[in-house]
Amino acid sequence: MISVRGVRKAFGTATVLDGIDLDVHSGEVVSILGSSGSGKSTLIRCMNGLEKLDGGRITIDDFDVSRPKELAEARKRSATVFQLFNLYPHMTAVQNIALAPVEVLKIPRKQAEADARALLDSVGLSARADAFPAQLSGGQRQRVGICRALAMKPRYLLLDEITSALDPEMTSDVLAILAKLARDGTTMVFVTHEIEFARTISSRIVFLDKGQLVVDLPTAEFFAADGGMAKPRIAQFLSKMRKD
Amino acid sequence: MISVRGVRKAFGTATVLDGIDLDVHSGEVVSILGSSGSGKSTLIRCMNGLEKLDGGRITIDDFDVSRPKELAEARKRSATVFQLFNLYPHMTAVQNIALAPVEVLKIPRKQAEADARALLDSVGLSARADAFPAQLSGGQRQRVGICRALAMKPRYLLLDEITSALDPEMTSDVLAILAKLARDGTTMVFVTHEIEFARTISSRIVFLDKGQLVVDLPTAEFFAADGGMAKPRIAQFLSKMRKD
Amino acid sequence: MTFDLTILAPHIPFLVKGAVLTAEACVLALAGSLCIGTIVAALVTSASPVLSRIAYIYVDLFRNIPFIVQLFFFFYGLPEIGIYVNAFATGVIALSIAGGAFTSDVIRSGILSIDPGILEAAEVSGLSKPTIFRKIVMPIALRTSVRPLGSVFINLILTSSILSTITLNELTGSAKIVASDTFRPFEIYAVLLVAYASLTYLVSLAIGALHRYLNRDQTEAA
Amino acid sequence: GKLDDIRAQGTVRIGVSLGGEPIGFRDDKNNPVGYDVDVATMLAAKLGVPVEFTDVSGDARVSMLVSGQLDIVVANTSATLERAKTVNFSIPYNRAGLRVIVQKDAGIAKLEDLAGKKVVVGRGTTGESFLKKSVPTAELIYTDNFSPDGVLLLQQKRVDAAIEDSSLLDYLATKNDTLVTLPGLYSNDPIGIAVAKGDPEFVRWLDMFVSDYIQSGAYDANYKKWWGEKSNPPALTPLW
Amino acid sequence: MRYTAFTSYDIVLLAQGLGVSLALFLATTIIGLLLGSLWAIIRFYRVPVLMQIVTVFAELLKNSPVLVQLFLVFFGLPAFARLNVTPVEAAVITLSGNTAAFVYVIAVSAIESIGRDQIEAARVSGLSRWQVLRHIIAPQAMAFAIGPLTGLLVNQLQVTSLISVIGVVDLTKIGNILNLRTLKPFIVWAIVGGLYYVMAKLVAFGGATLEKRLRAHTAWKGL
Ligand SMILES: Nc1ncnc2c1ncn2[C@@H]1O[C@H](COP(=O)(O)OP(=O)(O)OP(=O)(O)O)[C@@H](O)[C@H]1O
Ligand SMILES: Nc1ncnc2c1ncn2[C@@H]1O[C@H](COP(=O)(O)OP(=O)(O)OP(=O)(O)O)[C@@H](O)[C@H]1O
Ligand SMILES: [Mg+2]
Ligand SMILES: [Mg+2]
Repeated sequence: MISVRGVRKAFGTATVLDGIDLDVHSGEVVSILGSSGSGKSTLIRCMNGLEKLDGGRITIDDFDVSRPKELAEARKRSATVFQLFNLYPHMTAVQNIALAPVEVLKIPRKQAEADARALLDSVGLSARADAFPAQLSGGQRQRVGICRALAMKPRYLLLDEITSALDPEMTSDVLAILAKLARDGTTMVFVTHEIEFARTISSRIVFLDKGQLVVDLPTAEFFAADGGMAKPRIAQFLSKMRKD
Repeated sequence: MISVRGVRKAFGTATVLDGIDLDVHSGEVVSILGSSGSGKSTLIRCMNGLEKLDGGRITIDDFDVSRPKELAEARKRSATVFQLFNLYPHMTAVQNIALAPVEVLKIPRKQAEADARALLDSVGLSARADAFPAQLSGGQRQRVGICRALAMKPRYLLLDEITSALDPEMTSDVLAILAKLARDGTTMVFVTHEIEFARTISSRIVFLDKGQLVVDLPTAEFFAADGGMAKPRIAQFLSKMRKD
Repeated sequence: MTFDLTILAPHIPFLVKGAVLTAEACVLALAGSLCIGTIVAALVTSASPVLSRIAYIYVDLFRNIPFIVQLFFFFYGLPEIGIYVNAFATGVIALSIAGGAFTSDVIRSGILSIDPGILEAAEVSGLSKPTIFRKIVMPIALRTSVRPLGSVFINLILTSSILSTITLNELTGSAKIVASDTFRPFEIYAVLLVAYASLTYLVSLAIGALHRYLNRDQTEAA
Repeated sequence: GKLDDIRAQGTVRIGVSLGGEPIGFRDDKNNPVGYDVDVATMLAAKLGVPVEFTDVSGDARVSMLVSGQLDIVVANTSATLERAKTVNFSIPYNRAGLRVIVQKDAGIAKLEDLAGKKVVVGRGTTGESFLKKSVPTAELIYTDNFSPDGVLLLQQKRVDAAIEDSSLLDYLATKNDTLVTLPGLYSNDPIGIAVAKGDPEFVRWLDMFVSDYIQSGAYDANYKKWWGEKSNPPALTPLW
Repeated sequence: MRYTAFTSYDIVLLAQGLGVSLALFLATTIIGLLLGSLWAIIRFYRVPVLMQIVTVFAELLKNSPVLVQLFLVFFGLPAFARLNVTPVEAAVITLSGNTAAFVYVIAVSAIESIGRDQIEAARVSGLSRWQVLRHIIAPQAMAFAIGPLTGLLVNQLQVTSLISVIGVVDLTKIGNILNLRTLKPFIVWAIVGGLYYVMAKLVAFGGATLEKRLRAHTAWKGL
């Protein structure tokens, strides 16, 4: 379980996260919605220990991510897909994916690279397995980023707008993979702008606004007229969705 | 008018664009659809002269982009927004936007920076105008990238998946801006994965598949059951769209 | 063996004169090598094969031949073909040319580590190549290479001690004279150490400040 | 004492200056030869150990003695009072005079004419301090090694004159017809063997060695060997 | 009296000098690279105390003339610390330390040149600091550092020539000896310069080859 308690984070004088409380239980899929700059990526970065908290506490399976020793444990159980992919430019797609399994999980390189190729195949990239990031299209890079996280067979997956560069075909393929992982018990935290996507996959939806968690509801309730939609801020947000 | 004639482009042995013909007339808004890796970004990169053609010819307002002298002219008339933003890391948002107007259009710096701030304001970023790219969220960076292109007041706009990191609210704001530009006569070429977006804004839709332009139809016809939808490849592509 | 700095007191003005000469030569040579280095780095990384070839030959020649040989060539060799340049000018020019070769190498490294996407963005917005170089390439390249550049400059200052071999009484030359007047080499070396360390430390400080300024976006919020 | 140390270490480390003939230079096989080298070789023979030569120049010869890197220096070192504050000298085994060499067309006939002229001096040599005192208005051009730097400056006519040991300059004048030496010898410096301070007995032994060198006729023979049969060895007084 | 002609013995002498310079260069380069990298790693890990010491020490070494350092080691150690050092030992100590100081600076800035986002991605996937250093930072830092490093080594190659003042007979000293004997500076320095040039070319060639390999992932198109 991921537990976020009273988390505060500021950059300089700007408070970006302002007292966030959130529990993600094992097997849950939670989507984080919110407008651009509301602090979604920052919250994810706090969860995997990339930002130092200015207040509050985050634990993953009871490991406190603020403590270096425990953070290492927490990271072994979780994996992150970044909004901007953050691939290693000097490594091919396969090497990008196989690195952590070899180094952290101590899987033999041969095996890890075979696994990596299998993963790439599952997202339609077997032909580009040996290309460097600079030789990949936007969507291809994003898929490599997703494979890199999945290769760690994590219990917790933190996903920051992973479908932004994917076309509808690819999106549905990736979603299918994630849905299967979710059924198998992987806990996921999604940041997304695609409300339909959130509706399809997640069991719970939370809504961030200016660094505060204003709504935390089961998916069905969130979209119910007397649930989340009753809140003016959310109604406004959702109304801007393209009507489709 | 942008004219693409028999364009071929290969990376090594892989042919990425395979004889593309496309005319974009002044005032038109053309969307390019296609699955990931189909060559959409490459086509845009060919149009603004970033890739050397292996065959064929591209002209913008009759300036051949393969000829250095004419390319300079073509670039004065056009602007590009990149899929991966490519902001200048050492400049603030305002500086990123004001650079080309000052240097290319010879607008006084004061004026250019004021314009830049106005643009940022129109996409809700006035508060972050003096932040560096590394201090911006994904969606904020993308908006800066869009402003940078708009600041050149181009006749032709080439846009590569500009909404990928935008939330629905922001997307509709940006779309409104672009729609206004289109009404004022700016010619646009869009690469996008959002079919609804394409349907709303564009006058024509072309569909790329494995480097070939398989469909080129007015928007209404494209979505008509006896138009683009009649082609199995497109029907398949569109069917994967989330049903919403 | 005693260590007594007071022995040097009467020679201080003389040493200071030497230090001033060193400082003058170095400031001029630093400016010179930065100019040459920037231009040459631009040429080396340019798309024109002829220009990059020429620049390459320059770097190759002046980086790979010992400075003292270059210096002797300029000072004792050029007069043979009728070119007389005074010792100070010879020293500054030789230092600039040699320093320029090393400088260009460091800047080139910085240029090559720039994300190509950024350059493409600049290119398509219609910026001319010189502008791209001035406004985008150089600032980003400098961000990553200020520190190695600092090393090159420090090396340059230290190398300037070789100018004593072409009759200049800069810091080292003066120190040698004082050393043979007083027979107190240790005290002199200690003073020399401090003097050069101060000169180069100034450069280090400036470089450090520049580094922080150029990389200010990497720190948390402005 | 030092004597025992040298015998214990099995070789004697002698610094010589190979900066100009006939004092010290290299033959066609690049081995050290010259007047000083011969003296040092004799010295080693008397000590009864093989010699290990180090080519020392300028102020390093004194520093290396002080820090114990060398046992003895036989490097044309003028025994001055200044230097004697730092190292010990034996009685003179040679004498040398300062000479001035000038460009023929520079219009310099006597020492005073050097006023305002460019004169090459070696950094830290006796010539430098002599000129500073006797012709303060001369413009000194400093080199670390008179040969070859000073020689080149003279040959390229970038300086008007130079001051150095007569042994070097007389030779140079015969090789260049644009250069002449002034007749005067401006000093008569005693040349001594230098050792580190702290062992008076060793200095005493060296004094005896030099006395023996002079009296046995080795001095005469050695001098004539390097300066020619017709030369007049300067008078040296043995102590013993 | 003067033997101004070149003889076959001169070639032997040049070869000896070349050998001495080369051996000294190789030894001090290897030690310097190891030491300098070690210091950079200490800084990367922010080892307390040690890191401060390294910073100060490196500052000191790179900010003072090698010649002065050489004198202090060669004359100072025996005089003040009663430690006898041979000229070769003094040269190795001094030049290694000096090389290390500059390697340290280059290594630090190379490490800093790598985007934070990648390091974050690697840390998050559970790689330890050491693994990040080895797999993410080192390969890319090398690509960045190889240019300045080649420059440094070429420079250090020439710096080795300073050791002739304490009596090590290296290539420059041989040049001096031959120059003095023959008074033909241009031939002598052309030959000596040529030999240095060839050595430097070898270093530079190695650097360029390595750089090409390390930069395989990015194509620089030129401006
Ligand atoms: N520099 C390169 N070297 C080799 N192959 C490349 C290079 N750039 C792109 N490619 C390949 O060319 C194909 C087309 O790439 P392109 O970027 O045009 O795709 P795209 O249609 O924009 O895809 P996406 O929607 O994922 O951005 C891809 O298979 C990609 O891997
Ligand atoms: N290093 C930083 N320094 C200063 N401000 C920062 C920094 N990183 C983020 N911010 C600011 O914090 C706010 C929240 O950023 P965050 O990346 O969490 O937004 P987000 O919700 O992920 O937005 P998006 O949907 O656009 O990705 C933004 O206003 C951003 O500008
Ligand atoms: Mg974000
Ligand atoms: Mg693309």
